[in-house]
Amino acid sequence: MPIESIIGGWVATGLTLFIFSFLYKDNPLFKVAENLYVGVSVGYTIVKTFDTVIVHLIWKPIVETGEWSLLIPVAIGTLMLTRYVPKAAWISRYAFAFIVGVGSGLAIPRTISSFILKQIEDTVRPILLLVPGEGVTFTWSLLDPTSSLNTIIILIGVSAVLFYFFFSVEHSGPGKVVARTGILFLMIAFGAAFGYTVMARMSLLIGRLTDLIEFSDPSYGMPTLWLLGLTILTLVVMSRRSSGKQTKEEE
Amino acid sequence: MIFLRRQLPLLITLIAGLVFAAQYYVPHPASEQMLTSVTKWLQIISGFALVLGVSSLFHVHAAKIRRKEAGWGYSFILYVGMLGTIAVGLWSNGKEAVDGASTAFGWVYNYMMVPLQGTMFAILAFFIASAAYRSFRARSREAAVLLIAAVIVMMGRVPLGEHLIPISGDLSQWILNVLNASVRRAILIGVSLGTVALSIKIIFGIERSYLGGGKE
Amino acid sequence: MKRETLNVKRGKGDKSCLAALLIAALLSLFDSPVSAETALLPLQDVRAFDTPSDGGGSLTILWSSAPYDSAIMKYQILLGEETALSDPAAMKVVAEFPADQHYVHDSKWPWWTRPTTRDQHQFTLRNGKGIALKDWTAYTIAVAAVLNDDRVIARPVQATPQPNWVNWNQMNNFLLMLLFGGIVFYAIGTARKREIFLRRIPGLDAVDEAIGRATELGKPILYLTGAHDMTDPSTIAAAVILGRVAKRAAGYETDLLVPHRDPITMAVCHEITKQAYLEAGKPDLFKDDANFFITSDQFSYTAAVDGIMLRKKPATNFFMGYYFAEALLLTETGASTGAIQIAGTDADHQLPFFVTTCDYTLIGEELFAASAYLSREPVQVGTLRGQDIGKAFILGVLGVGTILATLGVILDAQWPHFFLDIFKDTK
Amino acid sequence: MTFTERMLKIDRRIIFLVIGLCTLLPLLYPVGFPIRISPEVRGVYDHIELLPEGSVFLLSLDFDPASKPELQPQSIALLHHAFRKNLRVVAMTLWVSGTGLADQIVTQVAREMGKENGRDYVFLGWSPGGTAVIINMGQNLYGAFPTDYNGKPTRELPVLHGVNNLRDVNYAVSLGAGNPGVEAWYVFGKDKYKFELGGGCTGVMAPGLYPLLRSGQINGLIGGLRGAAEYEELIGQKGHAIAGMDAQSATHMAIIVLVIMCNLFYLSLRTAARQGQSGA
Repeated sequence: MPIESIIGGWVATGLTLFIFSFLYKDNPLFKVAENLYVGVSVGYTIVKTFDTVIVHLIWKPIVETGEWSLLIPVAIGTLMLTRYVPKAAWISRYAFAFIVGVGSGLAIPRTISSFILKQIEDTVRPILLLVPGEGVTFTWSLLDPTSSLNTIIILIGVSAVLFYFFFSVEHSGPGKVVARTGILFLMIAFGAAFGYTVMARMSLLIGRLTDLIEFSDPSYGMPTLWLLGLTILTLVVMSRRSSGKQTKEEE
Repeated sequence: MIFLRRQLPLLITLIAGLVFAAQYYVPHPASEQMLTSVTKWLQIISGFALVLGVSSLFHVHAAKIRRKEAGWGYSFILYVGMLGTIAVGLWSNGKEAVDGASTAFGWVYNYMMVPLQGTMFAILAFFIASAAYRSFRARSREAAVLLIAAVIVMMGRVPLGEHLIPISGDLSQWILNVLNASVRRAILIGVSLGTVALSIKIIFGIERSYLGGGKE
Repeated sequence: MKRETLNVKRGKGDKSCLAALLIAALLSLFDSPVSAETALLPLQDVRAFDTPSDGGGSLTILWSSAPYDSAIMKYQILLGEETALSDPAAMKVVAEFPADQHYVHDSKWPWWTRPTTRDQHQFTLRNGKGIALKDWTAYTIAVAAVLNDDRVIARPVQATPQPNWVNWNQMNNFLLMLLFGGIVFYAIGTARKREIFLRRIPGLDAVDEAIGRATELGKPILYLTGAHDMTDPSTIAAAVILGRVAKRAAGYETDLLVPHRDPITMAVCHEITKQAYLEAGKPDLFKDDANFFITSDQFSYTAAVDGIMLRKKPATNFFMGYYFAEALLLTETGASTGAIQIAGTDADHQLPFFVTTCDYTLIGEELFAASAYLSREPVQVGTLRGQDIGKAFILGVLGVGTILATLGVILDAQWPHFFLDIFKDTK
Repeated sequence: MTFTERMLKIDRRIIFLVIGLCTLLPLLYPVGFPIRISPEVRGVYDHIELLPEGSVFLLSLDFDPASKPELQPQSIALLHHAFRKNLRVVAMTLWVSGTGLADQIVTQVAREMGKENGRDYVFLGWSPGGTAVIINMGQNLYGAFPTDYNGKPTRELPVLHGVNNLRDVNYAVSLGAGNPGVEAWYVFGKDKYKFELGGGCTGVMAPGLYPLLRSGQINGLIGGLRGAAEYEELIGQKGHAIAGMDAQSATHMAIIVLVIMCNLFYLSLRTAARQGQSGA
């Protein structure tokens, strides 16, 4: 096995265990891993931003194909740095104004298209279906999301939840019934989504544990076992110390 | 001066907003080209914004180290991690791998970023269980409904659950495809209306708190 | 089974297609194989033109359906670059398909841009797959009907592809934008004139209580603005609410911690917080490092915020804006420190976790409503009223649309589509 | 504080421990609950099963370490199956960040099955260009990959004898965690060069790929850990995925039991409180 893989195995195992130790309680090992993680991720972002933005989006297009128009966003970006000069800080507003303006403009038609029209289109379906040989029929199948019964249920659900989000209408009288139906639908959906997500999250844990099992292999020098011992030892020593401190404080 | 400080930013927002809302309805290649450019522009601008963020981070932790605040050693570790990654990254030209062989930067990614990220993510497995224990209590009718839906779907997702209650698989499919879908649709429609309304207000300068400084 | 019902649902066009199939089958019964002379009549009404409402590089061809259209027969599309072509048979075949496919009613044209009746054949030639159509260049196009070895080619027609400036297919989208914009402005106007009723939002009543509790305990308030940048409405809403929270916190002289993931959001929130302290009359209490940046990476940010929660033990945590998987990592840690937690998000996939782990959650649109509720400014309240009218409108569309779509099936009619097409996402 | 009250405010670290053990133990000692085989996974299995010995099987491992938990078991199961059927295995990746992982997986399974690099299988590694690599391979495989991952010239490898481009591939499977992945292999590969294509993906992506499956653009789909477990079941080799599914079953059941327990405690506490009230 190459030496960098072995060192990598030790580092990865150590960091994994240090992060997991946070489940027990906050401790120096977790703090080390946490701060190292923040540091590495910021470093990683800086390098990646440098590589994509400065090298690939600015330098190369300007030098190689002469896209001088790219100096405009560079200028706007620089405006943002005026924040460091208190007197000129207001200039940075131009950059924000541009970003937010573009963002809002882009959002309007696209939101209408994919989140309003598309959702209406999917909800508005005929309640009765034309079944060949049987003529116009009402289909009862629950498992087919396009069946008549499900079309009605979806329509009720969408309407009731939409009504729940009316803010300028008091939820009283018949409105109360509709709003309550809406809440029930909301709760079922939240419960279902929660239950559905459990599997994906467990898969992640399984992935981490599989890695740890792999790194307990002698070819890596069994880092999992050694480092697990070290982590537990640290936690024990630490809790001894803090309980010692506490008794002192209490005295 | 007041024009430069207050009206001009609003004018910029108005023009940028109207132009890029209109862009959607124009299929001409020139309009597509404009969209591609501005996407690139936004990426470049946010690259510059990173300077703001990193300087804030630098400042906070430098202050901690200078004042030797409690835990300043961790700030030091943060610096080492950051500078080390930058050094390794620049040395590897920002590439994780060259011709399929991993570089030193790739090593940092594979053996530090990935396990750290994966482990932080995996902690969710524990938290989802403790959240379920803490909050899935039949305190009210709504809470009971939520709890039952969650249990049915959890049953229906795994072999053992399907084995114990065979109908749970189909039932959870129905809950997800029909009930859950209808709720998500309604939430999306509501949120989208809010999004469109807010965007319109921003473009026409009615909502300007994003510029900082509230009403002015 | 499902597919069959879908096909039949399409209505008249398919009926005629069925009829054509029947005729073809009958023909083949009496005289098989179909002789080329009788079956393959020249194609009727062949038209070719630049595909409307597109970015260029595309041509549309239309021709009438023939009584003998069936799966055993094929149509070919022939393309020639020269405009003065002597022999159509020498043109390149760019597409071939069974004759019972590619009808106008299969395409996505809404009624206001549909160039012809629904039962005509339609084919759109696009760049790619061995075809290179240059804009502003005239092309010769022919359609051929093929049965076994026989081929009948219609008289070639000419067309020039070009890019267009308006996508007329999306005019319904544009009209809805105007309509909704109008509603919002109208509602704001009304709100300026008279008071508009707003129902209670339980999560918001808790905001004051939560800030008060932090003051009592002498602990800070933690406020997160979410994962998206300043172009996202949920972040803007979060920033607006931050302004109100900061103002109250300044009034109570409680510390505020706002860790950020996006530098621009940080800069904007810095300004907003500063202004809030100024308005509360406590500019001297404002701390420059109340808003600080951690990292833009999802989970290292989460690790750091979890660390802050465990070490500074804030009495109140606010989670406003858009979140991803980190939501539960934040709220569960917050719950373990005993903080009051108030969330508000339009991230539908994370709502289940906020609802189960936070004390109060602003669900979806309630996040946008929150700033109106807190400020009671006519502009904000009016917008909310406008959104309500918009929702009522959509509810109406859903009801009327379902009735019309059902009627369309029962009566086997096309006229409901005049209404239904308006609310389709036509691209 | 009564027992029930104490149980309701249980230290959450005990729950963590339960979840940790419910995951770890099945991974170490798999039980193998019977798994229902779905037709989409069977589609891939049946196709490989029917391939004659010596057919060319292309496996593209289009994922990076982040999707390892779900896609590594799929790759291992597929490789086991292909090696057992004595197919000629051509492995590659379109994700540069997944190159090292892909190499590790292929080498490890080949070693277990006693296969020789270059004769029975080859790992081509990664080549720049994203989806363009697929098109290049469709025209000339040796142009897209002049050498394999270890730097050996591909033209001289016995395993690639008679293989010039993608048309000579009998079956290709893309295990994709995003783009480029299964969809790209269909659009730029199968659609043009007419080889049979199967797919595998993460659990999150599976619903999005069902349209491709229904229209026959891919002849099978292995979805997430569950799909991998089904495949392991089909080839009768209990691996990480089956163990993983056991762990899934165990943790799901553990959470359900915890929730039921907590509700029992809660209800008993509430009835006790009500009785106390009415008694007073």
